[in-house]
Amino acid sequence: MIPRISLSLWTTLTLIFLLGPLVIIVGGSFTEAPHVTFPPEGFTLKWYAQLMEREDFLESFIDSMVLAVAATAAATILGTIAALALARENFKGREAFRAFLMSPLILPTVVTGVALFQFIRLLEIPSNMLGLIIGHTLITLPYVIRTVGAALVGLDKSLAEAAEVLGAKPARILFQVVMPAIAPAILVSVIFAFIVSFDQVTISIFLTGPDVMTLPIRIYTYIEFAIDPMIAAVSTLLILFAYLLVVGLERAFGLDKVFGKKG
Amino acid sequence: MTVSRRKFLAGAAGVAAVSTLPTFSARAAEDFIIGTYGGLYSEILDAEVIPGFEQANNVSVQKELGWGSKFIPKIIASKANPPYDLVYVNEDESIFGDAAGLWEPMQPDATPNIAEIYDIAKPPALPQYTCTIYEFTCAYNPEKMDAPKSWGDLWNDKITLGVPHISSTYGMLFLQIAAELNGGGVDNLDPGFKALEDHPSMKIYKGVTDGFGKFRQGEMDAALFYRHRVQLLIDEGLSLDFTAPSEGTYGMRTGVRVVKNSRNVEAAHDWANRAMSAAYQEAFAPKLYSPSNKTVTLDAELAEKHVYGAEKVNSLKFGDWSVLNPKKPELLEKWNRTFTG
Amino acid sequence: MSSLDIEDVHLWYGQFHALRGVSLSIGQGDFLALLGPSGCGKTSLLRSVAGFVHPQKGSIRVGGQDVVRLKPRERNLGMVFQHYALFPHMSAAENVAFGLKCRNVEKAEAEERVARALDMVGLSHLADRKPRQLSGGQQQRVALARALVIEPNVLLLDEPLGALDKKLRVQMQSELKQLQRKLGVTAVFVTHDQEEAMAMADEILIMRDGVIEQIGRPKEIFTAPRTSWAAEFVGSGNVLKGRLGPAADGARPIDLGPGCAFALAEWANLPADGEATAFVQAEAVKLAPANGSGQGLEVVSQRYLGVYVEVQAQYRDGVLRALVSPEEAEAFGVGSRVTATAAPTCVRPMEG
Amino acid sequence: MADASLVQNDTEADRPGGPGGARDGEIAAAAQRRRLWRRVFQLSPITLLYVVGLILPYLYLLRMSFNIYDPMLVFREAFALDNYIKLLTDAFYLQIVAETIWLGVAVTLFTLIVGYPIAWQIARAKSHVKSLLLAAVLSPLLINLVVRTYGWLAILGDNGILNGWMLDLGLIGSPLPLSNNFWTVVVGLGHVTLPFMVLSLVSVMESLSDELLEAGENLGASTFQIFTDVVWPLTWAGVGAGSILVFCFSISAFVTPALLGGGHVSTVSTLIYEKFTFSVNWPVGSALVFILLAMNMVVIMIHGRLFRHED
Repeated sequence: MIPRISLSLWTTLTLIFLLGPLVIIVGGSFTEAPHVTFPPEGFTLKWYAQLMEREDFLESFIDSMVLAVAATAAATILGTIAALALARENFKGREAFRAFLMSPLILPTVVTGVALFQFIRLLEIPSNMLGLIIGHTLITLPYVIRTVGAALVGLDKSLAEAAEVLGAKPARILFQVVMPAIAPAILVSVIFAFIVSFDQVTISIFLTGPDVMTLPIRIYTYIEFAIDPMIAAVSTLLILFAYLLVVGLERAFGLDKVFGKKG
Repeated sequence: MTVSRRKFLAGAAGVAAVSTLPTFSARAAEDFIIGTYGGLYSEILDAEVIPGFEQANNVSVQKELGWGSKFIPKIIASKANPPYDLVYVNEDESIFGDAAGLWEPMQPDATPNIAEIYDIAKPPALPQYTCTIYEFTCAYNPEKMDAPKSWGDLWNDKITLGVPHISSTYGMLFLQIAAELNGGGVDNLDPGFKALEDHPSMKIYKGVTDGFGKFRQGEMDAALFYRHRVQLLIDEGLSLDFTAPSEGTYGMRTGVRVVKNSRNVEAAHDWANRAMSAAYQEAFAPKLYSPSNKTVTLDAELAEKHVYGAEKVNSLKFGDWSVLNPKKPELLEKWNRTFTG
Repeated sequence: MSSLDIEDVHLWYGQFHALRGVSLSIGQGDFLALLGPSGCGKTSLLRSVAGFVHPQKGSIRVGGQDVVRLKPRERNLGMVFQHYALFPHMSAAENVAFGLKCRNVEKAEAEERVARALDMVGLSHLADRKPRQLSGGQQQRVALARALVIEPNVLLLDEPLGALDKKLRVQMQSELKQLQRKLGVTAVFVTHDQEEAMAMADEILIMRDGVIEQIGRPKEIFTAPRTSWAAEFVGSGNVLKGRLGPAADGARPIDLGPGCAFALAEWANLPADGEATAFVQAEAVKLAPANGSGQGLEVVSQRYLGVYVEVQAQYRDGVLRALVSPEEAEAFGVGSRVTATAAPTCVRPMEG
Repeated sequence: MADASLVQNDTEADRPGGPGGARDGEIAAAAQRRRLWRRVFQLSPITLLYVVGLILPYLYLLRMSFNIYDPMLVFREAFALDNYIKLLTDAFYLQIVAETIWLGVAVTLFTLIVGYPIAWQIARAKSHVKSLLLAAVLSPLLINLVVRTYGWLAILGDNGILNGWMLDLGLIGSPLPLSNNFWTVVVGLGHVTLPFMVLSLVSVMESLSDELLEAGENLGASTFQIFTDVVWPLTWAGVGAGSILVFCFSISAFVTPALLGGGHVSTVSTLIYEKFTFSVNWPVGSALVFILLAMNMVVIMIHGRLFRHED
């Protein structure tokens, strides 16, 4: 009994810890005071109204969206192909290659950003967006390879065998048997990649330019004196956006397949 | 189910492909790219400066927001093909870039407004098109202490002293002040480190936002701080005041430099000229950015809050960056040794 | 090794009344099989004894001691789980040793007992293997050794043989039974397979919807099911329903239509007049060729069961099953006409 | 895609020669060529991306790390080991390296201690409770890094929300120094890395069957013994997967240590950032990058030993 109560208590404390900063930011976005206070003083939507008039934030939101969608798509496609190849090809140095593909995780992202920036300037590539897409694709790829790779390991081999016995061609096996079976894992990696890219500050610091300025960097450079309630309002909308994204994808494809099953 | 998933992926791939296309197009010649500050500063530029400038020079201004510490590495990384035409820099960065060959040479002929700038903010005193002058004043909480007569009064065990991190211009200046109080100077900053280390109760603040937070939360009772920003806190109703100790206060000059190999050198000099104009600086004055132009006139109430007038401006001391700049790596290392871990 | 007494146990899962007043008592060293269709409450009863579910009412006594308030680990019961529940990260020997470790048994003694237990189930040579390196039957034996090595008061087995193939299952049944006899441990065994229950148990308990339908020796269950539901479930004979006639020759005939001549030797508890239900085992039914065509019952099918042939004949109210020897069966081909009877002592009255 | 079969196993076919005539050899050689092309086709796009986006840029940095710092010119072309020698013989830098590792370990332990129980709850919860808990666990990832960090400063400051509440409740007499130290950074990093740890644990815990726990209980194990002897060893793989993510994330973070550490916490990453921006000392900054990299590799090797799959 005592372990059960302390477990519940610990979980409650953990939830407070997890949600604390969110509650403060969301609450702060409705305060009437000129800076974020908690508990909020009064209630107003004026910060949201002020935000709606900011074209620069809207542009940055679009930049971030484009970037996150492009990086997520690139990482998902490349990562899934690589994970499939790693799962079925058996060549010398496969494990080393897998480790190599995971390396963006262990490299400090700010350095990757600096290094990539220097290299892009060296090649005189004029597009900052291209650099950002490469950078974001690189740092989201390990998540995709990990998640999809894990799903392939757990995949029942008899599925593919059964399909082969039934006379399915390799392409059919891939698209109608293997892909649907690992679809939940791909979906999870899409969500992870999108969130990681959308909220990326460190790799983007040096890669953004006058033509693209992602939302996290916009926020980073906007904060002058303190997080003012307008920044809290942006953050609140972003939290809402991310939740809706996750819930929407979940409704459409069913996350319970991944997290719902119980042994 | 299968269809919707396939559609979703195809759609995502399509969006990604299309969205990258326009960005591959090379930078158009009429783009004029500046590196400048975010927040309020960029808002004033948008409202007051850019429309007129674009019309006069037939260019489209694009801003990259950030700080000198971000712009300079990017310029160094791409000397032949710089990402900016012009950047906003602090005096130390301007001097650093001069030594490292990052700037186009100054052209007083192309920037006639330079004649109206205080002598201390233009060549030969400083190789920079200066538009703003800041003062680092001594801010203190009058409930915790009397107005300090000397910077030395901040070494007092009843208060918590806010110390600016070394990675800012004023961080180095405060270190120099501490050194000077203890028999050192710009050539010998070690006594400064010792004095900071020996302070009974000090707190490092990293940048203005952090400093604001620490003043608001009462975590710092006194600190060297931007005068106009202290003013903002006072206007907010915080128990705070500022004073100029007997040793004097340091100033900082911020302005613009034309980046070497800029493709729009002419327009860049026009921007520099405008940045030094009275009109430009008057647009910034209500937000407490103090003018470098001698001819700017402010009404008495506003002038009170500004670093304003020849007498005040000429009373400011400035860091000797030709000495301090090369010491930055060494100072940073010593700082980390002293205060972290 | 102790007796097990269960008295009026009630268990609710929320609104669902899973056990509705179960009482039973088994003696020391007895082997009880809990038999019933899935969802009848047999596993709930076993888990109540083990302590994993908590009956809201009633008492469970092991060796006279009420264990309802004890935690599972304090009850000293051995349990073999449906999927064995071997710890995958421990070797066979470590699995067996686990319970001893929990009891702080001295190392040397524990080693010796583990070796003995593994030897008992014939797995000494595989002591260092991990569970996934063992076959299903081997895993089963490890699970058994693990449950027995702690010398439990009662051994609980939750459909332990369900995952094995038929041949292995039969072999394990006899091994398990022998072992239980040899050790004299009281055992409760959950199964839905009546043959398995018959083969192993000293006593069988048939459960239905959370109540005990019948409890008795295998022979009793087999020859005299108390209710027609039990008879159907055990599936060993025929349930006969018909009007009783007046007593003659110490038996009362039961009217099942032409060609059937069944009578009950025992009718004390039956109403003097009216409908009655009786049970007769398939083996007890005697068939004879009917005189003349159109007379008697028509044989509708024959099923070869090895030693016996099951003959099914259509009578007025349904199909009558009889077990006859293969030689006899030749006379009762499909389509032939027969008459059926049984010794009155083999026809048992039922509760309906 | 030439062959998408997942059941393909090349080991046997890969064996060159073998019995059979020249014709068989030809067929085998052709099959091998096909396989080679298939691999090239599948793996070259990603390899190209890594080469362009990662290897070449880092090679450029590697070259930079052998240059010599020059206060006037930023760097002078050279091929010297000076930077490495300086960094590796300086006790201060070694101490920063040690502290960075300690930070990574501390954050990993923090997320493990905080995350293990909630991961357990999630793995054992019914589906709607599970969805809610999962959403809560993922939420730190949804809030902007910079905003989140300032949020923590507001909570943990001397006169912040937490100290305010504790003072009001009379739990403490004077504000606790919760902000601007090593542990503040641990909390801030722990907050955002917790999802990685919890998700890794949940996926392992879900495959742990109730029967195993009951078996332990039935055999007389106490709750503590079940945890140490059954649950912990069986979730060890999840701990391994989560800890490597958390560790790598923590030692390469720089915004959080810089802001929450209040200038009192230096890690290799914050040092690298300062070398590249403030002191514009790229050669030493680059050398630090490769020291961090070597450090990561060592940690990953140790980690591999620690969490090696059995058999």
